[in-house]
Amino acid sequence: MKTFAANILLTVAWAMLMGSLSLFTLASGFVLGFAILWVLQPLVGGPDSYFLRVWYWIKLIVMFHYELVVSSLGVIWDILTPQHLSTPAVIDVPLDVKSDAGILLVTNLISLTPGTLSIDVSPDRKVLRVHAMFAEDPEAIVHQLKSGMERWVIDAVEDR
Amino acid sequence: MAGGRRGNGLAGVLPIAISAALFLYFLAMIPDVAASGALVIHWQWVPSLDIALSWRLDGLSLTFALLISGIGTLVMLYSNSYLRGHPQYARFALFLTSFMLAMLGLVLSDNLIALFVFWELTTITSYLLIGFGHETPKGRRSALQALFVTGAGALAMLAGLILLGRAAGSFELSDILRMGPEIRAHEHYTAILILVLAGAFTKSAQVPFHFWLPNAMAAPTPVSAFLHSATMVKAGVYLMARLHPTLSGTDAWLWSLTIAGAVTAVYASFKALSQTDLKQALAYTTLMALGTLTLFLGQQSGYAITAFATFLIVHSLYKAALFLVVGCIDHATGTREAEVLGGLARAMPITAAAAALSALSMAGFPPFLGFIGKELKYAGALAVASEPMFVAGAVLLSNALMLAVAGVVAFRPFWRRNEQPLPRAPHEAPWPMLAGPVILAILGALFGLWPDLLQTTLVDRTVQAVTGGDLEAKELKLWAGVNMPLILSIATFVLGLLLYAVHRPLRRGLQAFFARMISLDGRWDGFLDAVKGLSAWQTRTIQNGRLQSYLTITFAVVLVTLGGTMLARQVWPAAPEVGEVRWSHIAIVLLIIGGTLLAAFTRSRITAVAGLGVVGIGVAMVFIVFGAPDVAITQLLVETLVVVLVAVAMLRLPFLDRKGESDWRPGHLLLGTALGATVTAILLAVLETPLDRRLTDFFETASWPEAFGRNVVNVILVDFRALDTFGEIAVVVIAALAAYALLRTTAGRRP
Amino acid sequence: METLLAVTVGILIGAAVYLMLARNVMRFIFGLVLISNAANLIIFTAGRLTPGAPPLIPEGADAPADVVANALPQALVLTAIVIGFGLFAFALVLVFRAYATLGTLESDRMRVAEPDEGAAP
Amino acid sequence: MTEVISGVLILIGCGMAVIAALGLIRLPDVLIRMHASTKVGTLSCGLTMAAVAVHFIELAVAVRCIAIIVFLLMTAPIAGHMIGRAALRTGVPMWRGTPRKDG
Amino acid sequence: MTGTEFLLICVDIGFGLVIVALILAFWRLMRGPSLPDRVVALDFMTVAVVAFCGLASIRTDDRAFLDVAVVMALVGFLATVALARFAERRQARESGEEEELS
Amino acid sequence: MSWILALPIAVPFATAVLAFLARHSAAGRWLSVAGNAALLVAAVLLMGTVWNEGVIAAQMGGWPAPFGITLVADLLSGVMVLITAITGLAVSVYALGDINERKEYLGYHALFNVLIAGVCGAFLTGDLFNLYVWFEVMLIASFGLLILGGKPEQIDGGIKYVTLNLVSTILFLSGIGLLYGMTGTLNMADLAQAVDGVENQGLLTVVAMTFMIAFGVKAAVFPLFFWLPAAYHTPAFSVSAVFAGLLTKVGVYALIRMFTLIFDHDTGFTHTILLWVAAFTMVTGVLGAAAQSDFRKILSFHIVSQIGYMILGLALYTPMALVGAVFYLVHHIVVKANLFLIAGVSQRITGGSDVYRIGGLYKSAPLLAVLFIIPAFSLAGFPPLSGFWAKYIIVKAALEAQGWLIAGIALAVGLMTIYSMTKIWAEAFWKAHPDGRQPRLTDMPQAHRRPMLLAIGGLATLTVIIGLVPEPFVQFAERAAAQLLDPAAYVAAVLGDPG
Amino acid sequence: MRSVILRVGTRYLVGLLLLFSVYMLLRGHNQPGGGFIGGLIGSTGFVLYAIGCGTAEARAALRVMPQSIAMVGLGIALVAGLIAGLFGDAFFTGQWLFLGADKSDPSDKGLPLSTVLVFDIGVYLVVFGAILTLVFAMEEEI
Ligand code: NA
Ligand code: NA
Repeated sequence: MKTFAANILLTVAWAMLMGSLSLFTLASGFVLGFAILWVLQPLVGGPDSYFLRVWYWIKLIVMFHYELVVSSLGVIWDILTPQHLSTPAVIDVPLDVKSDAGILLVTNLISLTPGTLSIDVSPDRKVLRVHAMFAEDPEAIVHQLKSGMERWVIDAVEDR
Repeated sequence: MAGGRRGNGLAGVLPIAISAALFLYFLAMIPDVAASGALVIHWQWVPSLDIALSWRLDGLSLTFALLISGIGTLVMLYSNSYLRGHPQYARFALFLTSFMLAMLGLVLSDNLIALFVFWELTTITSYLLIGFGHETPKGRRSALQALFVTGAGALAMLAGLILLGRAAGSFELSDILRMGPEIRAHEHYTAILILVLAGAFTKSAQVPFHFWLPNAMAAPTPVSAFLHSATMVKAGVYLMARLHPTLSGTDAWLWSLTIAGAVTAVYASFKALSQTDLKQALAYTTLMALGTLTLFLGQQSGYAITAFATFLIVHSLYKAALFLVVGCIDHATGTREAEVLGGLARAMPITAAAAALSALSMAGFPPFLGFIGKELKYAGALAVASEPMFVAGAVLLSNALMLAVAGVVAFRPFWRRNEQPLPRAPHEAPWPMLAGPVILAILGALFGLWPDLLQTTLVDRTVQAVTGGDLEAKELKLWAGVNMPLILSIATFVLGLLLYAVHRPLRRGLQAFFARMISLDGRWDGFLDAVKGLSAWQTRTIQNGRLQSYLTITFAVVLVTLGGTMLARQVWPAAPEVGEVRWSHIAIVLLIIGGTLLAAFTRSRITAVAGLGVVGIGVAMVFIVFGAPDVAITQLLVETLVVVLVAVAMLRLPFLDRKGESDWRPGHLLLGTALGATVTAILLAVLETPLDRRLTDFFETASWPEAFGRNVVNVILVDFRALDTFGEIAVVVIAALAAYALLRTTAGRRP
Repeated sequence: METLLAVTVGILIGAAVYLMLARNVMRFIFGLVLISNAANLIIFTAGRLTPGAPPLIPEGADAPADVVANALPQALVLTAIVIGFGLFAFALVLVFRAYATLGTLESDRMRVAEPDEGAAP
Repeated sequence: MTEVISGVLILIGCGMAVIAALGLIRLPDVLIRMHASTKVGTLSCGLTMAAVAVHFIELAVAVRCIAIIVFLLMTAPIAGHMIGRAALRTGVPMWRGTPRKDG
Repeated sequence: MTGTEFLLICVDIGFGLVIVALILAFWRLMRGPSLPDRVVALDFMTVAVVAFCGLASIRTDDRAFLDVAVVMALVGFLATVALARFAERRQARESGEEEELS
Repeated sequence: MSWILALPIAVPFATAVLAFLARHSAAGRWLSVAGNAALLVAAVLLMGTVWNEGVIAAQMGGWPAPFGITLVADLLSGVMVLITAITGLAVSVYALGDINERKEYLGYHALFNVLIAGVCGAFLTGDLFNLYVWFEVMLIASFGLLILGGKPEQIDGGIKYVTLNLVSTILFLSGIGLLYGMTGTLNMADLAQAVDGVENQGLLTVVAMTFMIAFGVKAAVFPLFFWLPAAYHTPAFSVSAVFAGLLTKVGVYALIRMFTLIFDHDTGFTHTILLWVAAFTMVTGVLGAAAQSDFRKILSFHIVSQIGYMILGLALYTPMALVGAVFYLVHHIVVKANLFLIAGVSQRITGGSDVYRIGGLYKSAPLLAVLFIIPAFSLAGFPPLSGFWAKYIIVKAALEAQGWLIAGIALAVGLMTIYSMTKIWAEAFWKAHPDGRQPRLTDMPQAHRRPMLLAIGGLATLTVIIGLVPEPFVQFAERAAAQLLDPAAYVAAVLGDPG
Repeated sequence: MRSVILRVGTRYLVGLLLLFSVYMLLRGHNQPGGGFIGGLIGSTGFVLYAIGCGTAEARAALRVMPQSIAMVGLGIALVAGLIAGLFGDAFFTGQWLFLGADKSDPSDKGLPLSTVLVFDIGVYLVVFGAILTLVFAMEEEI
């Protein structure tokens, strides 16, 4: 099912790129998408359902942008002020998210919000190592990440 | 050498048949030539270059042709026994026959260039024949020496012949021989003369180019008999005789030939007497004969030319005979040492007889042809226009020495008491080996008794050919009355017998003398070493294996050439027009320059790569700013791949500099800066010229209506200039294949 | 700007030559990248510079309406870039392999094909 | 109106680019600098792209702008993660003793 | 001042700012000191070029440069990944023995 | 008509693709032979057409000159393509015995045939940038062939070969850019006309010099030849044969083409430089050979030396001299390729390449001796082999131009060539093998021996034929030279008659 | 050594890059793009794959040896040039077929199919295959 969804997605993306929604572009996009997915067959995981999660997605996107803008200001402030305000630290965050997409989203979103930067995921995918710029209280940061970004992502992409 | 049980089969018989047939053919031509003077046949070969296989049969060439094919027949016959069963006989026969044919071609050619072709063919075939004993260093050295010396002369001669042909407007001897006065007056006459004589003197082993000839005796004896007495060495003499009507008659001609001939004759005579190896002794007497012949060719008198013609034949007959005799001796006893040999007359009576007859002819005793030859020599010498006594003296001295040598070579081994044991018990040679010496010796006597036979058939026409018909041949006769030549002849006998009597102490003295003299043969190795040394030095200097040096020279050449041309042609850009420059452009340029300098001067690899990345980005920005999105995209993609590949490769590569070493090279920086400045100047100058945009205009207007594409760049790539793109993708494919092969060949990889 | 680019080309070439003459052949590779860029810029500049306007024909037109950048040098440069990349890639792999085989990147120690006669093998 | 919007977006976006670059210069260690470059850089780029989309108001352009932003959002963190990991693993010196755990 | 004029001024200022950013990043690239520092700088420069392309497309009113930007956004990251991996693996290989000369 | 010009490029490419896809089986190598035979047929057709109809041109893609790319063949191009096809066929046959399966798997046949395609392209193109592309095709294919095998000396030689050739390539490319900037065109016939309109003729000379150096490196002239002796003795013998025969000649060809068709505005300067270059090239090459003892190193330096003669032909710039240059080109390709092939057989049966450490070939491999002496003595300029005529015409031209010194140098270099050839002959053939070996041709398996000797014998026969019947070749060269000196027909064929 | 994040990210990026590469190939005749650019972008996808997941996986996903792809690409480009011969035109003369073109309206050319496109596809495959040949081989060396 997930494969089919991905195929549709690719077909639509193709049609948009070609700038027309004619039968030909859709057909060619479908064939092309099929071909690409076929090439990537070994990588695509198990079944999934996409369509129930629209709400969680929207929430995720909105919250992410909010975080992005707000915390950017902190970094900018630090850059522009003469003395360095940061108290950097490398923190290990236990991970609950399991799926590929989930891990990618979590790590990317954490990286994209200023102040935190995903550095590594342990090979067993249990621990995320994060570099935090303002880490007076590492526990608080772990809590904030788990209840914020990771929660939203799990809601959006994981089957539970 | 001999002793094989097998015969030589077809390889043995065929050459004999060919040469005999040719001999008979030329014999049959005697009346025609005698009647008409010269027969000329013209076959096309390379008309575009005025080169024809045209043949000329006159007295001179007929004489040579008869000697070549006649002696050739006998030598072939002789060889077939001498080298019986030799595993390489077929090659030998091939080379010898080819040589004979080449020699015939040489003397019969009417075209100068064809003559040269045959000339070189004799060089090659004689090289192969001298190198018959190829497994010994001496054999190889001798062959190379002969080839190199005669080859050098030949190349000079080629230049001379080309100039001669240009001066005459034709390469045909038939034309050239008629143009003596014009040629001698030509501005290039001296050059022609020097160059042609260079070829003739080297081939005929005139001092100082003589040293190869004795070494060439490394060849089997029949080869020596044929090549180094009767034929090849006389090619030089032939050429001088051939061109006599055209080139002779000037002081330059007279003196160069006279001096070279006289010096060679006297030097060779002494040298001959100093030898103990019979074959070496004969080799030097050959030199002497060549000197004498050259000396006569220097002159213009009828006597001199008649002497030349006669002595040419005389010498060929007795010298070939004696060489073959020495071969028989060697064959029978296993040695050629004069001091070892003795008392062979009893075991080898026929050989002894042939030797005696030939030696008497060589010594110039009457009634042999040698006597007539000698008389004529004196007559010729005395007829020399200037300094006759000098010439006559030289001839007298060399003749006397020759007489002594004849005694040493052909008398003593047979008739003196045997003092030392011989390597083998002597026995008479088989008849095919005897046929040659005997027939030649008898001919020597026969012609002596009936000189008219020779006079009418060959000598008259030869003299006519050599003099261009200007002079009549003098009469050949045994008794010409008591005259100056006769007195000189008697003096020769006296002096010669005297020399023979004291030849052993004299030989020791001469050997001591020559040992102190400069040996050109010894210098030969020095010369080769010098060539090798020079070339090794050059290789060390230029091709030194150091890439840095190669690249430095290459860039320096670029700088010097471009800069020099700019100076020579006064090319400078006008004051650069800064025009409309935006500061964003300046910033991009600064970015490129910054990246460049970073890449150039950093000691860190990754910084260098990053610098290259910056340059790539900067250049891409130039493409963006000036409306080249396709190029910019490609540039960025390629730049990315460059960085990726370098990053992968560098994982296995060492640091740029060794620890503690710096890479600061001000000289190279200067070179680079100068080169960069030069290119900038050229580019600025180019930008001052107006650009013709008609190609682009065509592309812009044809792109959509005719090629159905709106991206003009892409249409150029895949349609207007698709062939470029096709070649380009071939480069890409092959680069990948090549790199793959490079990575996947397992040989030579270090652990 | 053409003048500026001409100067840039000169500097690129100067630096490239300096790099190419280094003992370490890896620097030659760096120089090669620089000098290829220089050659491409020469072609691009020699075709003269037109700010902006890429050589694209708008929909509905048969030819570019205004003066657009010279398309031919662009095509040439594009070809040269790709060819240059092929050559560069091979050269890089060669250097890489040379280190694996010869154990050095210093050109004066690469003496297998042309051994130093004075030195021991 | 669109001109003004996109103009402002450009000013903010490019201003942020400069700030991010300043961060590259000013901030004390490599990991902290990455905070500036990765996200402020991405943000500035995103704003500029938004300006482009606003300027053209055209589906094809908007798609491309969104594509660029999505690409950047996907790739920038991954790149940052790779660099940060390398810095951490290779022991690049950290400012004011950023606590490290070996593993 | 019309909107178009305003936009053009903004674009020109934008060009200037992006180039300033590029030059600052170049400074970091040059200075290092560590390998990851340089990689960060290069990565930032590729992102800045994406912005540059966007500005170019507004300035020339030509969509073609957006394609350049798309490509840059897609592949710039590849170089960064390769260099980062290089930085990491090289150290692993040489077990921290030598810091890159700089 | 247009396909006659395109086929010599298309056929080897098709061969390369098919042979590569069949690289896992023996079909690959037979495809290569068949492809080269087909190329020979195409080349003969081309030659016949050019001989009968004069200069022919074809517009690729159907776009008129000077806008599209023109392929054009005059007699020089035609004969170069023909001789390329002959060499290609000979070497592909020889490769049946010389190239092992590992090399085939790694793409030998593809590399080889693309090389041939590049060479043909370079000879046929009438477009300067397209010429650059074909040079690159050749260059990269030669890189691949050079290092195939991966021996340390190949890698080392490869480094020098690659670096120096890349410098020349860049110079060539820059030269094209500059020339385009001055004239706005790339079509060579068009350029021939456009350069006359260039106001700054001095600048044109400067730009001409970039081409002279770029092609000079390719042609391996003094003092730019280092890459050649550094590398040519290292690859497989088939490879070095085709390198020796063809690659430098493309440089010479390009020099001839550029400096007769386009850059004839300042011959007093450009061609005088060429004359000096020729002299030094001849001398340094031949001296270099004298210092060598490796079979192929000797031959390699002789390539340099012989290139000097061809450049001399161009430098003298008289009809006769160009006849000589053309004749020399043809002769030398056949002879030099063959000598390298023979070196391969020698190495196989004697087990070495240093002539001082091998020997005995004359005694136990007489057929090889005959086959060697033909090209060797031809190279040395002995009549009546092809090399004699080549050298004769050049020397004659030099003398006619009153170039006494240069003629003397040419002759002296000929003498030194004799010296080198006889060194090989004396050491490898005459001398007994130092190890007492009796190197026999039958030491090689029949499946290798037959094709290798067939190739060598075929080329040797050609040498003898040119030597014994030079007239058609001379006539041919005369017509070719006349075309070179009067490019009107060339220009008309490409750009179309005004009428 | 391998990074989980990169590995996961790669899975999503490769598909996008391939899609984008074909898009750039097909629009190249009218907009920036074409065979080179397409091939380069497509290959960067698999290069990323090789870096992120290892060469073995990348080769497995590709299924065909990249050098064969490149060679086939060259063959396709050659055929695109040779096809002109069937129609009596010179080497590399573009042959066009307009599917569903409106004859009365010159601006409506319908769906153009051409040897030029075939040629560009050949270029794409060549660049794609060649770069992967190189990168895979190099990656396998370290
Ligand atoms: Na002209
Ligand atoms: Na394109």
